[in-house]
Amino acid sequence: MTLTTLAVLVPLLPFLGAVGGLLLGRTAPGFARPLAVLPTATAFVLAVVVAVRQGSGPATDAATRLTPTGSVPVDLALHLDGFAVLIAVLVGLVATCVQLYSTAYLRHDPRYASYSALVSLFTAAMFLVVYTGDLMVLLVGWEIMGICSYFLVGHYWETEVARAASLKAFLVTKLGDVPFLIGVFALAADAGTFRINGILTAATHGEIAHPTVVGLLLLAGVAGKSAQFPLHTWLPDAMAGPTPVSALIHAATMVAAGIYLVARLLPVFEASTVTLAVLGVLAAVTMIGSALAALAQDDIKRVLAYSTIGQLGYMAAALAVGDRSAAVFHLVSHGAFKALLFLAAGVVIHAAGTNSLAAMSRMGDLGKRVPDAMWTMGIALAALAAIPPFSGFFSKESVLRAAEHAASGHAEGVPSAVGWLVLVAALLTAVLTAGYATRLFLLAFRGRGATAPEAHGREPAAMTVVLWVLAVPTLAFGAVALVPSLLDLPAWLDGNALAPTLVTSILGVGLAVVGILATYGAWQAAATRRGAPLGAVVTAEAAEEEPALTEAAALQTHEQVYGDVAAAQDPADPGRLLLGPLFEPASHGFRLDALYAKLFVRPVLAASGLVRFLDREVVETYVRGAGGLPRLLGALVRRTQTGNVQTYISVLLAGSVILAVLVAVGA
Amino acid sequence: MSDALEVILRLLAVLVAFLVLPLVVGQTEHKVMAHMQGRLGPMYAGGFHGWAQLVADGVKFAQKEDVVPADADRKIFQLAPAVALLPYLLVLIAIPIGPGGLVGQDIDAGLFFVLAVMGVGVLGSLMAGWASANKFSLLGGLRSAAQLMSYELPMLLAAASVAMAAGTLSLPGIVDAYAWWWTPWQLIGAVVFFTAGLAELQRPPFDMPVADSEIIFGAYTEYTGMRFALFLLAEYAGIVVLCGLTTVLFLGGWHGPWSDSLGWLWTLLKTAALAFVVIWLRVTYPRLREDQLQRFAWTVLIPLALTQIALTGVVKVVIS
Amino acid sequence: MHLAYPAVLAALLFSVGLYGVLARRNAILVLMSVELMLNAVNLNLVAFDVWLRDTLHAGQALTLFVIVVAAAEIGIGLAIVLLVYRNRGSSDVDRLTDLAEHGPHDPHDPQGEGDGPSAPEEKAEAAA
Amino acid sequence: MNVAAAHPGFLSPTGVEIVFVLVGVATLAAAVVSVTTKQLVHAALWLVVALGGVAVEYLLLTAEFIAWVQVLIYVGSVVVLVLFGLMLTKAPIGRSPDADSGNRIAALAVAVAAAGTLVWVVVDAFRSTWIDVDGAPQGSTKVTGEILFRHWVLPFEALSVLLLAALVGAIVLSRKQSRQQPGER
Repeated sequence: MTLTTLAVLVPLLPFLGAVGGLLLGRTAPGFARPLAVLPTATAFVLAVVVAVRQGSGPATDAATRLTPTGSVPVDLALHLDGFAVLIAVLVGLVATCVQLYSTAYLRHDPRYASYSALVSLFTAAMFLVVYTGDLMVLLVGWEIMGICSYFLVGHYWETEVARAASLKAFLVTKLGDVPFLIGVFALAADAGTFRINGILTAATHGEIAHPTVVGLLLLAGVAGKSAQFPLHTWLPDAMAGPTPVSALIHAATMVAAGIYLVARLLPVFEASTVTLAVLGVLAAVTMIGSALAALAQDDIKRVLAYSTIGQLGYMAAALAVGDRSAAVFHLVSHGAFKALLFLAAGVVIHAAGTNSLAAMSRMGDLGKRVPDAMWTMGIALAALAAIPPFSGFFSKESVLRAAEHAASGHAEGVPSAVGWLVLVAALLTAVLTAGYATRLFLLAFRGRGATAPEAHGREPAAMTVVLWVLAVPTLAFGAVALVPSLLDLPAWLDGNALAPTLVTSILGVGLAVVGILATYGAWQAAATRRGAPLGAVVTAEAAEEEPALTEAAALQTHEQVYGDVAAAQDPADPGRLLLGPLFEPASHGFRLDALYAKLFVRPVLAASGLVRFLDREVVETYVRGAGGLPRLLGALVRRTQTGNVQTYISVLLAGSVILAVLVAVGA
Repeated sequence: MSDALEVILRLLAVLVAFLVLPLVVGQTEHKVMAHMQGRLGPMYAGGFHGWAQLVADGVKFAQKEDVVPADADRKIFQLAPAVALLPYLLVLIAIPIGPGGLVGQDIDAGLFFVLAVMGVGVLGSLMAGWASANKFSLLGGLRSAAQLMSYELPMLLAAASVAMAAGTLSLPGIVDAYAWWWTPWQLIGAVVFFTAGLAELQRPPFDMPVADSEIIFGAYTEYTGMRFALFLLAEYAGIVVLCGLTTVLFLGGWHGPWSDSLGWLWTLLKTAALAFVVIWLRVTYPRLREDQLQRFAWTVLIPLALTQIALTGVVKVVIS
Repeated sequence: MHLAYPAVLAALLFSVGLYGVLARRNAILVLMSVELMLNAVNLNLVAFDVWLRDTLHAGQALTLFVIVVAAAEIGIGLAIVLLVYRNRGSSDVDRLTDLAEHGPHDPHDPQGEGDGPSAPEEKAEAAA
Repeated sequence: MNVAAAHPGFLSPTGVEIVFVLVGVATLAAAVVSVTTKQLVHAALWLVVALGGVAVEYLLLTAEFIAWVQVLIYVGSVVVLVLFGLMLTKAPIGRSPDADSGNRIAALAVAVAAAGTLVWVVVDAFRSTWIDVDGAPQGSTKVTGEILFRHWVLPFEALSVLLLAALVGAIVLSRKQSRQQPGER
């Protein structure tokens, strides 16, 4: 098979799997699992084959036109280069792991068939986004992902939280997508084509007439999809979906799409300094804010969600300083360890029967009950905190190096101020990242207290095996990628050097160690308060004695038991000690949602109330008034409707006689 | 002038036939039934073989008081026998007896005329039944009307088959076109026609509308004297007409040895034989129930008649 | 023969039938009057056919067709009338006013269900 | 019409014309009685007279076949059906006080107006038109059969389908009522 055929098969297989799953899911439930796992796994293998064949060679392009589409043609185009094939491998790996994991994690779920089909569709859409060479086709995949995320986040639609979260995810991302669509059209109108290659050629030759406007419009969509400030608020709430979905969305697919798009279209953004500056500021704000918020979260998945936002900020920062290799490098390594983190968190939640860190910190032997999760999560947290041998260290160092490069004014077209801003923010975030990673680990696995409920027995093998599979790239990818004889990553990408430099390494690792030590200290300082029983934390006892068996049940009772989705009144929280007065706002995402509610939601509601009033009271009155005369006439005419057929015929015939006479006389 | 004279003479002859033949049939019925059933009563009047029985009956009818029920619709009540009788007189005009214009009036669409006019006779039954102000009469009238409507269809279809075979609607024309093998060819049609005709005349075994053990005497319950005699006369006239028609249509009419000179005799002989069959059937078969009557018409006679038409059509195409 | 004779006779017959259709209350009598009107038309058709000596004899053919249609019409019409009579105990045309438009404030049977207070009794009578 | 000048006037009628007018008057009178009498069954019987009169008029117009069809279908079947209907709907013996509906006056006005208009128009148009009825008969069975099955076969077949539909329809209508009210038979 040719490379093109293989590449076409990659998105097609999960798509067919999704169609099959949706069609057969109800009638033949036995096929749901094979239909979910096999196409995705095959697509992963094919993606690897594509990646190996493509390698570091020149980009492969193929296109076919289905039908003429007016002045700006739309092609089914394929564009394979190092970026695309690398991310496709990541997507395939994570999706396969998620599907495998889901077979065990959702084994009791009645809607598993539709769930797995939607995950397959999601995967197919992401493959499409990655491989396509046409902006319009990319948009198709982009929107399919939006829809799928809506359905998947709302998978537990019986719970109020999930319904609200799915709606929020959909609306907020669409809020970004509208300007994004306009931006795409503006870009295509300027470049005269939807083909990305053509656009890039136009951008490098300066033929884009309005680079700033286009760039900012596109950035809105990117911010929505990749959860950058100020459109990031949907992501923490999206934790209401099943944990594997969170892993999929956060690690490889949805949020990565935004970063990937900017990476593909970087020349367009580079054409405008303003855009880069805006991107840098957004990235900086996102990084620091999300790291602070992560330090204050009680829900283990929300901690991870904010960390995702922060890591996406890193990638955005790398893009802001014009180094897409670093961004994609971090994207890939982050994808691996973040998927691992979520899936391990799923195991932990499964074992603990809750997703509250405060509750976990009062369970004595959680770490011993799920050793696989503890070890793999430890590895992944170390990667997140950028501790040297792990992959996260290398990728984050490449970002820092790029920022330093720009700060020192060596990057073309990037103001050094942006570089400095990004560098400082990234270093600050490194401290906080290490801090919340440590806090998460300590609270989850170093708890002390009553034995955790033994309701579940051992975790299924499918779940633990997946964890160790993902632990491999988390451990080794960074180092392996940079050894030229093994996997010459820079050659696959733009060719920029990605290896860590001494200064940034020392700086980054040092700051991380500072964060770890500070958190550990705070944790030790709060040791005495850790004796407080769970009753001090919860506001109400769980309704049932039995711990929650499924994530849906945990979600349902969470608010009732802990009083708040985001935070618990846990005095032993080291984050509380570290953040001080900042803790309360940070745990609620700096009250951004409340601000939005005040700024946007309330005026919209008021306006709709006004419109309703105008329609109901004012317009309706006119309509009613206009109806009066016809009604009067109708009442008059109604009197002639006696129901007596003979009267009708009499009148009819009298009329025709008169007509006949008139005609006869007239003639 | 001779034209008018000829017409008057023909009509007179028809009238005479109309007055004589039904009486002959009636007398025959008395005798035949008496012999078949071993009855002695009709054998006494007048001495030899009870020859004056019919005369005695006539005298009896003439003597009876003509009663009209108090609640009855007088005019219609009185008019009904005439309406029942007249069509048969009209029909008789069109039936040919012998070759060479030995017919009351050669009508172009004779067959059609005969069937159409016979259909009018039903009005007499209806009028009589309704005007009597008697529920048995009304039921009988409705029943006989329903029966006549049902059996009209197979009769028409059977007649149509013959018309197809002969290629004309004129009764003399049909007899002219006759050949001996028509009788086996049109056998089904003949049976259907004859049976349906019997039913139209409400002769046993199709006499449910006037069955005395069921609804007294149907539409004629309230009639006495001469008016009743007229109804009886209509029935016997009907037998004559039916037998004559069957003879003309299916049995070749005047065809036979020496048909040039003795044609009229053949016709009369065949008619008489059929009349005998009619009487014979009366004493042989039990009465059909009302629903059996209708079912017989719709599920037996009509399909048979349609079969006959198909057969006729096929043979006609084959031999042409 | 003058064409005026059959034509005038047809016109008068038609008018008589028209009067019957409009003035008769019993539905069966209305149907009878319709037959009269159809006959008037048939008479016209035949007269004009004979006058024109049409080689296709369209007038006579059409007359036959009209007669056939009239027979079908009377069959169906009577079936309907009998059904109405059995359901309501009456075949009076001017009492079949279910389609009458009652005023908005008219309390009289808003569904247009019955045709007067005596209808149920008559129905019961008919059923008996 | 080339014979227009040759034909006799209205004041010297031919024998056929005299018979036609006489029968026509009888027909019209029967029709008038039929639509005005208060005795329902009498109305139907007068209708028989009127229809028979029309049949005779057909004969006078040399349309023989149609005349017999008229007798067979109208007198033999349609009127019988009508009588059936009248008897099944309990037509009383004697006068029905409510045989006519309320709009007699309007009906009379419309009918008279229609009659006046039609007669005026017809007389105006065909005052001097002459039908030649002495030639070959226009409606013999042979002629009618030939045109019917040579030129009018398709309408004829369509009509047979219509009749079948009417038959089925009548059966369906009758069956329905017997199923709804099984006690009533």
